[in-house]
Amino acid sequence: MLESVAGGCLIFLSLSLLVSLYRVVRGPSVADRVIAADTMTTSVLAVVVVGAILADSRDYTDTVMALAVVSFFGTVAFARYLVRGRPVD
Amino acid sequence: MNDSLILATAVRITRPVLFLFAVVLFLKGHNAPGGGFIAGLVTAVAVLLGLLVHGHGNRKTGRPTFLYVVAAGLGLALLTAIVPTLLGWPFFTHSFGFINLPLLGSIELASAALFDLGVYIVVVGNVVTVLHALTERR
Amino acid sequence: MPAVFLAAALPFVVSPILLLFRRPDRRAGLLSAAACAGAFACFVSVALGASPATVALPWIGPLGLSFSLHADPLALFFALLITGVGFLVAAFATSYLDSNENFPRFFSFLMLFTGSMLGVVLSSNLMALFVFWEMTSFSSFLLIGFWHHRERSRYGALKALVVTGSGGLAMLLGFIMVGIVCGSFEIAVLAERGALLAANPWATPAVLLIIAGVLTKSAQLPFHLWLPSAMEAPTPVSAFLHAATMVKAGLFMVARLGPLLSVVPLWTPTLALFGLLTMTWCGWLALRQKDLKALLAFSTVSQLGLILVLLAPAEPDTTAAGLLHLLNHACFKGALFLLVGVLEHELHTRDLSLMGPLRRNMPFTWLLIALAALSMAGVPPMGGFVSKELFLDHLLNGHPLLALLAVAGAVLTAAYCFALAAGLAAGRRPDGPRGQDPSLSLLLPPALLVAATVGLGIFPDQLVGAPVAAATLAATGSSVTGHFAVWHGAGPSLWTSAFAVSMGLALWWGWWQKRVPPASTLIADRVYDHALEQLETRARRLTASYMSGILWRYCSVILLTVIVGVAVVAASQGFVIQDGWSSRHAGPWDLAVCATAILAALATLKARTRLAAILALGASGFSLALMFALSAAPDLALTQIMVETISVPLFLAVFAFLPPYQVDRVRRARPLHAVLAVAAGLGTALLLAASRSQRVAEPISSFFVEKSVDAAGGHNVVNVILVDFRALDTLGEITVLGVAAIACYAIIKLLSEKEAGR
Amino acid sequence: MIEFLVSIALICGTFFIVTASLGLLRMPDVYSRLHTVTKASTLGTAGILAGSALHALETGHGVLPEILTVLFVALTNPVGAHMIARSAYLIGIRMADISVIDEMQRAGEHAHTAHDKD
Repeated sequence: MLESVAGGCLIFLSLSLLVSLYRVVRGPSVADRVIAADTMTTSVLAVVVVGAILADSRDYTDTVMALAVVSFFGTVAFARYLVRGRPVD
Repeated sequence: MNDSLILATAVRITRPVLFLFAVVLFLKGHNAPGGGFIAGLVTAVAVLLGLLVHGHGNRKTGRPTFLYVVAAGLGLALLTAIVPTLLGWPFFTHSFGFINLPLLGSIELASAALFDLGVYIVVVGNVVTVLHALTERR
Repeated sequence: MPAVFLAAALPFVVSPILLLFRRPDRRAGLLSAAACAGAFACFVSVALGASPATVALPWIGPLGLSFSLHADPLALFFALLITGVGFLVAAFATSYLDSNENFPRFFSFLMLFTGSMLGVVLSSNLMALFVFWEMTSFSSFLLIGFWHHRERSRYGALKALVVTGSGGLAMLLGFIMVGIVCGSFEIAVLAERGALLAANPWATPAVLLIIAGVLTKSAQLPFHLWLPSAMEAPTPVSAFLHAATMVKAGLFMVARLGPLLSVVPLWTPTLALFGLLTMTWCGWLALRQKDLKALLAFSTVSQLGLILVLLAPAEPDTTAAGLLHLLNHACFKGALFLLVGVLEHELHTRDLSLMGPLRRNMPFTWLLIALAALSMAGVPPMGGFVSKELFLDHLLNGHPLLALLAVAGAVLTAAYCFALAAGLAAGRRPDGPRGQDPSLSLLLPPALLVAATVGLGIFPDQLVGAPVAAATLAATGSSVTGHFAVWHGAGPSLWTSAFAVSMGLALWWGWWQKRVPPASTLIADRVYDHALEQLETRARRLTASYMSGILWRYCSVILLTVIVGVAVVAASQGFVIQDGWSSRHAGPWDLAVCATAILAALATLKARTRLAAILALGASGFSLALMFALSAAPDLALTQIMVETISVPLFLAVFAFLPPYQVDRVRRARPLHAVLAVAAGLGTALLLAASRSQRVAEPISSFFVEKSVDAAGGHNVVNVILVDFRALDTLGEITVLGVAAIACYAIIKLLSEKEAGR
Repeated sequence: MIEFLVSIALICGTFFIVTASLGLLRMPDVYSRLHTVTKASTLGTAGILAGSALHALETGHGVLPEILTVLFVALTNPVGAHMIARSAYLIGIRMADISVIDEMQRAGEHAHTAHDKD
């Protein structure tokens, strides 16, 4: 039962991955692209977690945490870049 | 002149978590995914977050302090390579053993971990030097 | 702790300690003199058989390399010479160098040199010998260029390094060939395998390469150019390195490997010929020098030629004579250099033609110089006479042409010795600068050396007969027949040496009356400078041609090589892709992830701004990380993600330095880029497929997985490989990381200073 | 039983993440997209990680990493969104024409002279 549910979730998550990619490509302004990239990271995180549940291995906890760090750090770096022209004044 | 108080507080909370996360990654590197290189990158992120928020306000020395960090890391790595030769084993022999600490039970000590520490320090030093240089106010 | 190891290690230990002294602290000199004395005492104890003579430190077992030191009599002979002269020079330098010199640095370099020189003489493994050999070149570079603010010193240091370094490289190649042919690098083992070497066709090139190493190090004819310009070094360095020890490393090598390599027919004649030619030609050049140190430099080169002639045949009698002359030369030449240092210290000039009458105002100094010069000329009561007699004996019964060259050399030597002694006595200009005899501490070391020369002249056998005989036995394997004596009959050699001395006097007398013509620059110097300059301009032109500064040109070059490489491999071996993809449960999400990666890549193409480009690139990076995660590689996924995180701010920070993004300029070349990209992509994909399906051997990963836990105590195979099994590669990688950090830092600092300057 | 709960959590998590990406698609301008994405992705991640935590409980592993990640995401996602919104406003990205009120405008904080971005 869990395998089929997880499989379904993975499909939907892959869909959301593609959709956010569309926004990355299409996004009129830079901010859109940054948000889209942020969603992509979240979808990747979700896929990794579901994959870990399917593979029943505990090794992915660090990868998941790293993904969370990434989305935060990337977003903040971009935000500072947009305003100041350089991530750091 | 840091323009966002919210960011500053958020960073003040997350940085220690990140440093801890890096240490955890480093220590369990030998038996589970982790290791010097990844821990180094995570620490570099933590340092850069601080950089992001405070910029270079307080660092006016202009001396490449993190280059010394790189040198220290390389020195440590070389040490773990050369010391076995002095003790008579062939070059770069790693040894590992278990010691029983009173409260923590038997801890596995591996000289490879020392080399890993060297790698860790070099990675942190490298990333931070490059980014400091790139973003330092001219 | 065997005394040999202690003695050899002492200078290396002292060298860094010396750096702790403050700049004008003369005690550094005393410490290094004490170190030399300590080493001397250790070697004496080893000589007297008090402690074991060999020690071996494992280096790389499988390759047969080990740092093994073996103090046999030949090595001890040199070791005692090095530490003895080293002690005197260190003592002299302490009072010679004026107070604002950087004492700690000077003496630490000196100790570094002494240690590596001892390493050369003591090591019994060819590779260990080579390592120390290169260290002597390196420390001589540091010492010659000690006054680095002076352009001449830098030039001299670089030239010395280039010449001796390239010679060393050739010698390394020779050593490797000999090592492979004879199956071992241990000199003791090699000694018995001469027959093996003789039979092998590779022996001649190997021997020629080793001869190149010897000729460059001992500054023989074609490579003599570096020694005169090495005179820019402080005088104690010239005395120690370029008279007594370093230039004799080549001669030591000839003595040590002589019996083994003389099996090859061309070893002895080549060395003898080069030695004789150098002796005569450089004797002639020495005569025409105005600067005292240059005169001594050329005379050293010619004396080394003489010793080389004696050591070349690797027979006991000539080797003994060679070693005796080597000892004599170390004494009188060392003394002469120190005395010239004294003159320079007092009169502040080294120019022979500007010198005032020395005999009256610096009587004692002049006396020492005269005695040393007489010994060099080979006048009877002095040590030089004994070894020159043996030299003439050896050559007179040789080939008549060689005998003629030898006599001419002897005449020229006598001539420049008189130029030195008598010239200084009278002095060219009566109103020249007047000095007076310096303090005892400056005069004592040279005085000791001159006393040694005189002693060697009067009773050579009693003083050094035994050690030289033992050294010769160790070197050539058979004992000396005759023994040294001041007077051994009025044979033909006595007449020839008397003739040579008188002819020398006449030549000098005739020459001295009319002005000494200034020596033109050496032909070898002109050749060297021209070659170096040509090398630089050609290199600059070549780099400019392909480093055009346009990024996509670099990429296309790289991609082209990938494509060509794959094409060549495919053409030659043929591409076999047997089994299809052994895909594990490739579910629909795999397809989605691949689709994302492809789309992200396409998005990067379409991006009109750099920001959009790196975002799309980030997206493809993440899908790659996802692929790793899904195919059970958490480590790789983690690393990929962290690298993505760090590269985002890196890109952003770099953008500040980049010029505005011009899209159109690239449009013209787009079709070419497309073709190139597709070809490269396909090529790599085919390569991967082929490499997976053409599995020849069992993949090594199984070895790592098995061994990971019990051998290295780690369950995470990836990390265990990185840090334990393949630690050497990781060491290389982190060094690259370190260097990259330094490079980035330097470039960016340069860039911002330039911009700030503008 | 636990497996049932894990599935429920996974489905909720996925539902939120899918809505986040749909929000990205449907919303007219940056600020409203930001609004949906941040909320939805935080909840979605929490749901997925809850599923993983439950699964870990069943197979007898610790749940600390999951909790830490959820807390981290809960803290950092809004901050990230705030920074993006702030920067977007500062560089002068206009709000969609159907929007009604611009409180920043009324608060008198006019946009800085923006660097010429793309």
